[in-house]
Amino acid sequence: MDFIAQLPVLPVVLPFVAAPLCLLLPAGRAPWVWATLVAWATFALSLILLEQVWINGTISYAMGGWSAPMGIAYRIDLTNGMVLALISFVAAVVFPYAGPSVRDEIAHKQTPAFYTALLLCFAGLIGVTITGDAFNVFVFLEISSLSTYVLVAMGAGRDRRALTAAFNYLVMGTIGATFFVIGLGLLYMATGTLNMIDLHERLVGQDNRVVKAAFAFIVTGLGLKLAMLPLHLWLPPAYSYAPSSITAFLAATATKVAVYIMLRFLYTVFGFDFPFLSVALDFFLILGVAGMFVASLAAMFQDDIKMMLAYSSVAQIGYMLLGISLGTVDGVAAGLLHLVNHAFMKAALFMAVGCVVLRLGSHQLSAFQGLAKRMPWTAWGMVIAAMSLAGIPGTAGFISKFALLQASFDKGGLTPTIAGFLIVLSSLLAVVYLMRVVRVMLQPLPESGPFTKPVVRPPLLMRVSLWVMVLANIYFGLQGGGLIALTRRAASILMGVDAGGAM
Amino acid sequence: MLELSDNPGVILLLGAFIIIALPTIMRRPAMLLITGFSAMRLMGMEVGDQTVLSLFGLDLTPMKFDVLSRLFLIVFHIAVTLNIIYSWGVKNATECWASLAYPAAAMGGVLAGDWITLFIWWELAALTSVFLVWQPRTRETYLAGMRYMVIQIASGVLLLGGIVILFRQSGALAIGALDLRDPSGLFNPAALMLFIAIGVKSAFPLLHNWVQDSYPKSTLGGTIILSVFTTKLAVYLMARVFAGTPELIWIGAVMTIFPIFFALIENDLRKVLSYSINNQVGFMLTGIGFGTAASMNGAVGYAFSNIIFESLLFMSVGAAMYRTGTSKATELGGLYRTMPLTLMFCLIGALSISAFPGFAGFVTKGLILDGAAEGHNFIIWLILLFASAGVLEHAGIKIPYFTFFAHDSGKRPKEAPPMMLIAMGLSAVLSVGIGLYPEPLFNLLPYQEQIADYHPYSAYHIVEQLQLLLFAVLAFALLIKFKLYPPEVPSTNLDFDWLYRVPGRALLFKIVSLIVSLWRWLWGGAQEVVTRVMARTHRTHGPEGTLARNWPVGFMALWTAVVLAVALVFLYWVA
Amino acid sequence: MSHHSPEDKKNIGWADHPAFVRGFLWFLYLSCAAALVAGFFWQKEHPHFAVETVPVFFAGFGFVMFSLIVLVGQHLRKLVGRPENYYQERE
Amino acid sequence: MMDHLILRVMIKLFFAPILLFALYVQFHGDYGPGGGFQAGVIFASAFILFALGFGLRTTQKAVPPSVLPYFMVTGLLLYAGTGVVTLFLGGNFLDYYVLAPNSHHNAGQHMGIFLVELGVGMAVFSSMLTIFYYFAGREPEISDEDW
Repeated sequence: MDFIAQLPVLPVVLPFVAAPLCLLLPAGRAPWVWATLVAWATFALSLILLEQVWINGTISYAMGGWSAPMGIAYRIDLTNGMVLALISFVAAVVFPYAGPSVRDEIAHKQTPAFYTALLLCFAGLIGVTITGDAFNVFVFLEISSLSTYVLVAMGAGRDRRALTAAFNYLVMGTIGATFFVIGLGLLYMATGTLNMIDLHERLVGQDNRVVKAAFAFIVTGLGLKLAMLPLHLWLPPAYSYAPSSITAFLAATATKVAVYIMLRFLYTVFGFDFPFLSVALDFFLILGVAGMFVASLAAMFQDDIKMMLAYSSVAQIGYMLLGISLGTVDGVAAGLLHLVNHAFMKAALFMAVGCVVLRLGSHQLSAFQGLAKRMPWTAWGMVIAAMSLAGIPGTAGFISKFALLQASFDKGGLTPTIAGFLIVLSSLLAVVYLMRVVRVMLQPLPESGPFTKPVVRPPLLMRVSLWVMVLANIYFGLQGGGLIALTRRAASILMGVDAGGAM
Repeated sequence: MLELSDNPGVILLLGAFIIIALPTIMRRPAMLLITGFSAMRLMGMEVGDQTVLSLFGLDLTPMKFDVLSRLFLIVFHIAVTLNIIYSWGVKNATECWASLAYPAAAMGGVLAGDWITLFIWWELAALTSVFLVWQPRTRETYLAGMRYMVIQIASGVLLLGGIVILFRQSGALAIGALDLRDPSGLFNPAALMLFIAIGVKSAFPLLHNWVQDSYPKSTLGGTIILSVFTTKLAVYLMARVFAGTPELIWIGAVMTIFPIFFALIENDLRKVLSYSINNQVGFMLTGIGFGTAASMNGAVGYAFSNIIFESLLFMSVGAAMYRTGTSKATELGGLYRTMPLTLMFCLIGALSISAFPGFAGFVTKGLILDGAAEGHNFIIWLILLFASAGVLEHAGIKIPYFTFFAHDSGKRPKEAPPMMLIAMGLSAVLSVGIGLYPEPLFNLLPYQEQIADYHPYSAYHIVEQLQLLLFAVLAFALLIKFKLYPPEVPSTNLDFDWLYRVPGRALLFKIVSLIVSLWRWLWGGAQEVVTRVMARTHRTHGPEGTLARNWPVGFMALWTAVVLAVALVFLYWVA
Repeated sequence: MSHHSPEDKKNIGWADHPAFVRGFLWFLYLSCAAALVAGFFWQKEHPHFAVETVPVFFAGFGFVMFSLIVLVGQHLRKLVGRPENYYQERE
Repeated sequence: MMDHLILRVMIKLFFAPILLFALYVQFHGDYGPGGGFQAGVIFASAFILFALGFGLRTTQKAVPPSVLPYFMVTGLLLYAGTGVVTLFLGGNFLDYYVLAPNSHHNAGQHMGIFLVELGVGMAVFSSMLTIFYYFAGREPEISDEDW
């Protein structure tokens, strides 16, 4: 077996094969250790793959002995190579964190099922990212979505509202997937192919109603998956009631993958040859900006911190859409940069909240009072991640928000300039809702109420995982150059400015 | 090439910070040593030395030593030294610090060869000197200091504005002669701004009140230090930049006249001397305004000697105040009995400032009058003669007469302390020395060819001057004899500063209260708006609000359909 | 000083002594006279203004102007004079 | 019990043909309409029908819920394992050709698809049945405290 030649398929196959095996492991620590090892191995594979792509350019991999247009092909360029590395990095950090957290939240006998679902979700997300086949995207999207519904529902052990949240998520996710697959069907009808590159080539010049309808269905379906503004309603409850580690994992990966797929369809499958792309981009601009404000305002009033952060995620997706909607290399690069950085900050924030949930049993704002004294590592990690989310200089969030701003102003014209100012304004809203939490954390310990008793500090593993994420925020805030170069190149390859060759 | 360590500004400024760290007993000797060291470095400098520095693409000349700066640096050193000796008993850290730092700033300014450097020293001078005004630490001096600082900073702002415009005009930053007007006769805005900035510091008429407002309120030594530097730095700059500016002649002439009347009716003798500063600077500015070799020599030479005898007068009044606690004419008088030495020094100062032959004022003042005469400017010449009579009145007669003679106040204070006497003695020796043997001073003047032909002790000059002064004294004697000389009465005399201290102040407070109420209105309104907006936002975005509550799944599905419909409509009919 | 009682006599300093005052005044008169006379002997060689050639010009100017300053100037007090604590009351 | 007599008879009658049809769909999946997914569903539907007629307990005795995960895992591993085996045999993922490289009748292809479809069928069958067991075995009502 030629390791390098088989490399593109391994990150999918590994968790995919590992998932059923996990189900057979005895309940307890074993599934967790297994899942963690698999995540680490996958992370290593993704890094090697990213390096290969960076050096050699886009990699294609044909499956089942059928070459590209006919069979299923995997195709990895810098964009999905990067998203792949991001997902597996988040998994590699969150899976170890999940151990102590899950022990508290999930029934002991359910652990094999939990980690199986987690690995399947992970494998699905990686599959969505890695594949170059449009229908394969749907299949993997469903694999990850179905396991996600299960994982969210497993939060019922702590809060029964997780069941309704999971159910709503299931219905909405299925609607989204259905729309997506209807769109694919229409595309297949128009072109007779499902391979993305092939689709693009055959779609050129086809400006008919079928293609338009396909586009509308795909955009709506994916919009649901990535929680674009009016279609975001499933996200806050799902994130709030899911187990802590699942929230951290999903917030950092699921919507990001959906954003990636949206990018892929916009720029690779449809591309600039379509006159309606600009309409779609305006659509995203409006919805992105609306998302930034509606969700930020909603976050301002939430007393449930997980809910607040979930709304904040919706707002952050607005930023990414805004970047994408600019339609320039700078804009897309900024959107990608924010995608990566937002994964770091949200994962860190939700992990911090998970520590609090573990020790205080609540993610209400009142549980955070005096946290800086009670759990200093968690609290300060959270403060730094919050600073990153608000876009304070020196953190990753600043870099990507700055890149977004720059892209908006560089685009020129009235609308992008206004959008640029709106980014600043909405960042101020982020400061407001994050300040609420930070202020409460810095207050003295509560003297009455349910959160007066002293607590043990969170397990070392959870704190270490949290701080790995926090340090990622700081590192990419201070040394963002490499990541910026990566996203810029990825964006230019994606948009066809660069042919995707080796540098 | 001058080193940074040659700059007396730097030496004294560093010294100022060193001495506050020293034990109090060592402060004054250390100050003397530092000034001595600085003076020694000054000796080593050659005319024409300069330091050139390129910073941020600007060519700066932080130090430029020429004939003019040499003269001012020498006399500034003398003034600092005299004050250190005079205030020997004052060990207070702030005052010691300020009485080195403030002269340091002025000296740095004198040595500056470009506008940027000057601006820095200029502002530093303002900031360090205000501590001397504040030093008595009363509410009155606090307010006076604030007024003083506002005016000084305003002048700095004007200076900076002028510098910026000048730089935009010419691209050069070197300090050199400027024409106030363009060839077309219009004012050059840069030059005008610089002119007014320097004018504020030289206390132009109507811009002069800060001198009388703040100087007399300082400590004894503080007043002396203050009286020397700011105005003389301004004179130096006028000589550098605006020599031969006709406007300056008239401004100077007015400056020589109006303080005479205010000094006449002023009861506080230190305030009288503050008016005298205005009057004296007026002479110098007039000389600079003529811009001829003679008048320029006269102006800067007069500045040199004036610093010494003006200080001497301040010192003697200060000594009286030190012993009696007051400087008011109505509360002094008859002190000649117990303070004969102070009286003697005071008289020497008075004779010097009145320009009696044989004293310092005489040898240089004539040059300024010659400038007017050479220009055939009869009116100015008469004004200057008139002002000379006025100087005699308020500085030459009023100061010693009301301090030491007049009606007997009954106070029998001790003679001034020895260090004060030494300082006064040194000043007196210098005043007489310059008067009798002016050549060393003449050698420092900028126009050597002219001064070589000048002989102050020509017979007619002596006769003229004696006629003027002796008959003025005669008039005084007769006025006293026939009880026509107005008695001193305790009063506050309104001057131009009334405008900003009473109606201006009231207006300011009115405006401030208006702004405050406007702000309250705006802020209150804004708060109300914010509260209302927040309430409304909470209604829509709060946990139970339309945009944030948990919707039933059917509703979400409906939304999906709506989005799809909108997308289709857009794609079909808009795109 | 005429109303001083005998005890005050010893407080009368040298400058208040009538003999000194008289002597000083006579010295002044004589100096003035001498200067006046000298004015006729030493004239400026190159006068700029006609008045400089008048021998008693400077004496007269000095006398008149000094008197003028004192006699006119004191009326300024009526215009600008205020109680001593004028500003303190307003600040 | 007697009132479902006709139903039960019919179920008994149909049970075996349904299983047979499922196997037919399963084994013809590689070159005719059908395949593992459909076959698994049909196979499961037979048991579901049985459970409808004879009760959950009886069915669970026949096919215990505890074996279903193993079925599921085996099915998935069969599917994924085939791909992995092709990897180790030097081909690409799911490159069945390498299973029987010298065959003239594309035996490798046949074998590969057969194995994969079998895995899919097993997995789908067990998943369907598991889901049915969960729904059918639910407690009738959720008490107020649970909400």
